[in-house]
Amino acid sequence: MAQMNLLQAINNALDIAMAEDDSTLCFGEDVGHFGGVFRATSGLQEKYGKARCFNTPLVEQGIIGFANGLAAQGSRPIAEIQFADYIFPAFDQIVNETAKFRYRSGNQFDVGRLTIRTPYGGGIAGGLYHSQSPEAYFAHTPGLKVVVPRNPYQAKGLLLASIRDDNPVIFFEPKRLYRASVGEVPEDDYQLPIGKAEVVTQGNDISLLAWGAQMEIIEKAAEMAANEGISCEIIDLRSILPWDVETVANSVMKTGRLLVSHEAPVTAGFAGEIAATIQQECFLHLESPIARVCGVDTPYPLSLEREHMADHLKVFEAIKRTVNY
Amino acid sequence: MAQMNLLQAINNALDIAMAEDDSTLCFGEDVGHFGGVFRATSGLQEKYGKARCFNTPLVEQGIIGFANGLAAQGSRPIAEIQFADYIFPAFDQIVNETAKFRYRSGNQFDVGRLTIRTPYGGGIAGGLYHSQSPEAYFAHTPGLKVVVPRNPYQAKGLLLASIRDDNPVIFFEPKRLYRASVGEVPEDDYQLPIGKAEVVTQGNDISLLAWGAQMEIIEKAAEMAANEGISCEIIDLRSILPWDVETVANSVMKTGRLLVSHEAPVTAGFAGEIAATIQQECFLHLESPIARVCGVDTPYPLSLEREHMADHLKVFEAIKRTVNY
Amino acid sequence: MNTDIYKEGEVVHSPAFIDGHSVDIPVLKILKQDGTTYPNAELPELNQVEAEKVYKALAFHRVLDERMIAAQRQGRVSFYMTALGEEATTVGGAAALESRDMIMAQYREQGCLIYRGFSLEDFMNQLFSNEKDLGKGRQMPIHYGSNEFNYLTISSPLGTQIPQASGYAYGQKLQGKDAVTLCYFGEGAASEGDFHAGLNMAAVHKAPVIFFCRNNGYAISTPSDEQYVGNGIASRGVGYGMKTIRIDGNDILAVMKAVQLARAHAVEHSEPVLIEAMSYRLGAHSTSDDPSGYRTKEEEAKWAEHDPIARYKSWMLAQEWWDEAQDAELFETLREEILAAVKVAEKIDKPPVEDLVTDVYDDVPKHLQKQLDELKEHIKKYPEAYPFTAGRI
Amino acid sequence: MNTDIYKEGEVVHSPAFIDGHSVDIPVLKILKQDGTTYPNAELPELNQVEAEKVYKALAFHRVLDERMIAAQRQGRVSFYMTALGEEATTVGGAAALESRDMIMAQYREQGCLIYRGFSLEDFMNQLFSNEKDLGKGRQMPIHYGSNEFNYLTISSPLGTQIPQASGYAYGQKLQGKDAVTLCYFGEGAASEGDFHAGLNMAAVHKAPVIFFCRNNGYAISTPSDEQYVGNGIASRGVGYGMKTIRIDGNDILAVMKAVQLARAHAVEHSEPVLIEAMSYRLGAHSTSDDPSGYRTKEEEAKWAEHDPIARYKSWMLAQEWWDEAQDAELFETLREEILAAVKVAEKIDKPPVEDLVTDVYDDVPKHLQKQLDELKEHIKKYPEAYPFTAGRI
Ligand SMILES: Cc1ncc(C[n+]2csc(CCOP(=O)(O)OP(=O)(O)O)c2C)c(N)n1
Ligand SMILES: Cc1ncc(C[n+]2csc(CCOP(=O)(O)OP(=O)(O)O)c2C)c(N)n1
Ligand SMILES: [Mg+2]
Ligand SMILES: [Mg+2]
Repeated sequence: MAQMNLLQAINNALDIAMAEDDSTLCFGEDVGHFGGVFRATSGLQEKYGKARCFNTPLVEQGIIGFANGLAAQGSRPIAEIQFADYIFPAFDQIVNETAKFRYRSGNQFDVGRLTIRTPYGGGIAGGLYHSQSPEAYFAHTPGLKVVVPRNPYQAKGLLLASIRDDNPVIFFEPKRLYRASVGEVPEDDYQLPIGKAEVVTQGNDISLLAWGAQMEIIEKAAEMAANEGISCEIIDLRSILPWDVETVANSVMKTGRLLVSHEAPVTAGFAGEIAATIQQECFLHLESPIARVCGVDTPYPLSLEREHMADHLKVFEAIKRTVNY
Repeated sequence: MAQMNLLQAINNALDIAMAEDDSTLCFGEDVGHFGGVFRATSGLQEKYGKARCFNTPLVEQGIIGFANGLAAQGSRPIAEIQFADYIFPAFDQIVNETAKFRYRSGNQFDVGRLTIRTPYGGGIAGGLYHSQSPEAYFAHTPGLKVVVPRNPYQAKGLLLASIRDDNPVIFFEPKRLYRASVGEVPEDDYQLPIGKAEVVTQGNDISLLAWGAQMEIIEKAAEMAANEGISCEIIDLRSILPWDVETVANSVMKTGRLLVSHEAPVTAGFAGEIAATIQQECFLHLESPIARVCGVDTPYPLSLEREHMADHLKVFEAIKRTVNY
Repeated sequence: MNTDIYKEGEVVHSPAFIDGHSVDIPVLKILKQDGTTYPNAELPELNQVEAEKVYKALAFHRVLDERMIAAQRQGRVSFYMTALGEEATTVGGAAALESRDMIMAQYREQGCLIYRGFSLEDFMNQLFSNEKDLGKGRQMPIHYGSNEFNYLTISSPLGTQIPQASGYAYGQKLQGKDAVTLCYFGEGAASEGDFHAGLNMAAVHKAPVIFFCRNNGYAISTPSDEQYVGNGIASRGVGYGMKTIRIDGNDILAVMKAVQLARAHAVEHSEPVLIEAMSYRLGAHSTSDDPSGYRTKEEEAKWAEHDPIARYKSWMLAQEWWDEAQDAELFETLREEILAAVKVAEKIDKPPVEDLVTDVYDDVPKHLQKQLDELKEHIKKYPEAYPFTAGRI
Repeated sequence: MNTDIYKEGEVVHSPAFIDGHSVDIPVLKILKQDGTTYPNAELPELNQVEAEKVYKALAFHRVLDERMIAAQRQGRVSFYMTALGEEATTVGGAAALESRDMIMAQYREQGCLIYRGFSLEDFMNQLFSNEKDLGKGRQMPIHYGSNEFNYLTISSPLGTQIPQASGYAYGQKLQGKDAVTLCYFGEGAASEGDFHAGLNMAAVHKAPVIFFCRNNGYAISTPSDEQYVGNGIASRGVGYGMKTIRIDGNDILAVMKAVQLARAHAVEHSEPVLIEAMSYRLGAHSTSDDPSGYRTKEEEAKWAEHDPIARYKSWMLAQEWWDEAQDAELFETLREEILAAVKVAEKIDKPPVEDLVTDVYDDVPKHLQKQLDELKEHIKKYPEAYPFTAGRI
């Protein structure tokens, strides 16, 4: 065990992945010598050479196109998109290509070895283009897996699982926590399961569901609620696609209430999918409407960031409203 | 009044828009002399000249980038993306640029004059890349309006409203109905409201909600249900973003049940947003879970198209399940 | 780390534009339409056995296209795309490669598959999207793919294969495969952002990929002079610092020569090469298209005179590697075989309902299995509505 | 409709590659570092009044950048980007235009705004994202925009302004505006697909846009030789059939000359022009960056000797249009003014909560109004948590 921050945990996972398999590559803008603008790939070029860890030209559609080709060829590419806000130029390569590669070929070709890493999320005074949480865009795309870790331990285990998973995975890294989140992480190899939610705290009155950096926020709100005698069950969804309906539904059967919180704007965000599914699965158990506490339906603003965000106070208020419905 | 098919209605709306405003332009791949692969812009180049109706190079990100620039400049661009399946290379220009242009500039610049037209949808043996219904991807994007007409009359009125609306609009055209849907259309200018759903048929037992070509399907299912004594209220959402919560909620308050159907895969499709909102708005009125009848969570297949689609039989079965819950 | 950020050229003190049109790009021609070669022309490596294989592939291609156009008119197949007039670009390309080389095509490159030996049955099964289709009936006709023959399954979105080819070739190099990737695209697709991405990345990362542009004058209805105003696609090679060559695309010996040379260069220097083959799409864009709306019969007739197959046949005859009797028999046999194969393929069942949900992921995840189970129950209720699958649930 | 699909060049019968590196691209230089001009150099049109305006803009730029870097270190502003060493490319560009011409920049082009007269207060209000910011405090520092000064609001995603500039210029032409669009981007951004899209579309549709590449050797940590292997960005102009010129970007007279010429050409022929200005990013990429991780102090020192402002100052002194006393006073005044402006701007309130939901659409739609109403109620409950807005609800 070692103390690591989230970046170190990611760097450590990449190191293990590159050491174990010569065909594993890390690349993206500034990923090579410099180790990435957040330094997630720091030291990898020195260790594994310029052929396996390198800077690419500044073109996201090219990075993912190149990565798709590498994965189809049998290499194991780990492509970095510098900020999730800049993943959209690669949207066609991801949604029309990555996601449909295996299906359209009748399993003759696939890009299952591909992992796309990208820092996402707000709360860092990043304004419109350094704050977005675009997971819902990808969740509507069969063929992709979408994973979001909440802390260093989760990050390492889920990233290693993503790299080894035989399906393309988009791995969203909560950049607000890159240095802020520190914890015990085994130095050895381990994996955490993709597609499984984790019940982080047991509770009885309401289930709270989130992922990534938003976990901190619902945990804080749950503490406030505890002070008022409300017992929250806290769940980390971890995988957005496919997502673990069973764990969430079981929790809601028990508590009778659900609150989902994410950073992205509420309309057509992934909380909508969860609410739609759970009202179907748990209709007779629900004691109040499923609450969504999410970003306001605007681009991500700079100076009104606090007002825009789904913070712990908004979550706390919604918990009370839901429990007292 | 004249009999027009959906294509003719669109062509007619474009003609009116180009005639009334010299700064209105129509362009896209094959849009010029040839009039578009579906012939929606047929005759416009002859009438308004090559400077205002023209072919572009084959580059969707360029088409929308160019259109954004034109709109910011004060022209009124109507850009065509040949198939909605090919809109993804332009995703960044739409989601990061079009949608955020006004907001990020503090209303100093905007692309409100922009309209993007694109044929969408399946059921035409088009396979993975001539069948997609990507409206949900855009519905998660504040700043855009998203409109889908169900027939020629709606198409003309909604398209004229979209072109004149001072916000960027993505106008999805149900290509399966291009020639199949024929109806009475006023030859004169008229507009239908954006952001307003339409109750097409009154009913008491369940509300059925859809848009575009899917309307035909829920209407057919409603007929079957009527034969079994189930009275369906049929609503055409028409605008996906912003959408008319009030009309839908009022209907559900009355019927106590809701079924939403769309062509796109169910997971994270727009039906999820609707279900999440309506279970919140109408919690105490709901007599059964909100049903979603949508595409299977796969890429759009060719030979198993019928199996994949949310057809009238699947809708009919879901109506019965919901009513008999 | 670099310190000189650019190679400083000549220094001038009064301004003058470089004229974009001024690059001179010679075009390589080896074979004349009458079947003779230009004096001093450097022929590709090609012995009689291979030459005959090439000719047979061309003939197969021509007959397949003719038959399938007819089958589409008869409503037997929903859609088709010919490569009429452009067959030399693909058959010649494949013939110049090793079989281990990867081919990533756009959609009009069935010639490569024919040359490599993709079976008539496999063509038919794809075109009829039946359960024997290697692609499991999921894509529209002509979206062939073959792992066995190193031919990546066609994807409709244009240009996407270009950066993929760069990555694929980079992987080949990294793993010491002694193989290249041949990446085809049209002059229309070369306008896509992915073209720019793919060529630049291949050049920077030194990937052994041969970019092969089929410049056939049109992208559906859009003529090339509304697609670009530079000197074709070859002139872009300059910008990427890439070795580039323009060839007569209706001259299969020029195609083979150029691809052989490009392959040798790509392998030896681990560098991409750009080839632009000038040709003409003699047929409609697809069976959904009618070119009379955008071009003249005269233009088509003019180009029909440059038929690449007739040209190569004349050469074969002149070599005395082929004769008219053989030719008549070959075409007759091909017509019969293809017609027979149509009749077989159209009767083969459509894929079973399980194929709806497989291959979305490596395994079928829970939610999809649930959707499949519900679907099967549903189909059992309405078997007549799902005739292709109902019988086998 | 075209019948000839390409201009057939020379015909050859043995293959040879065009070498991507072989295009010769001269670089225009007018002013030497010592302030003298090259013999026979053709100077731009520039009278004493304008020359002084240009110098003052350069000085303002330098001082603003220095002060704001300091302010960022002190934690007064969250983020900043200088254009140290590249000021000539933007001040010179703006000086060569008409004020009605549109400028679409990347982010390091505040020099244009300075030249055009964007006020010190407006700079500060943007940097402090206060309620007087023309952008309503929504974007990170340096994302300036001004409708009044025809400077499109900066957008972080790279390259997106390039096809937009083509469209903007096309609209200007169509409406007979006698104006052009000047579009800036870095050599890094030129790798984006949008670059390819924008340049090709401008060329095909004959849009009067001047594409201005600031080639400063780096894209964050990525040196230009890992960005491309062709001959800079200018060599790509050839592929688009576009008039192209390369200049010394640290030579403001060369910048002005080239942009004047490009503007005249764009207006007269209604055609785009590509300019590549060779320069060097002397500072860090941004205040979040530390270049010592990827380049040497020696390299930086070498380029510091080519300071464009010192060069121009020497020329101004040599012209006797400027003297050292004036210079000292100018810099002194600028420092004071800017410091004072910082102190004012940082005290101005943040935007009111209503600004969260305006300008998403032309009007605030129902669902957003509802979200705002709920938010206001919430803020009233926890005023201390939302200190910037709570006081004004
Ligand atoms: C991204 C994308 N945009 C548009 C289309 C529709 N489309 C199919 S083929 C074609 C023309 C392609 O022309 P070219 O690349 O020259 O190839 P050719 O058909 O001439 O062989 C178009 C516009 C598509 N398939 N993908
Ligand atoms: C689409 C996109 N990808 C990545 C980034 C992150 N990023 C910001 S600036 C930059 C480097 C740009 O380099 P260049 O274009 O050469 O301009 P310079 O900074 O040298 O002026 C990068 C990678 C971005 N803003 N947008
Ligand atoms: Mg073509
Ligand atoms: Mg740069």
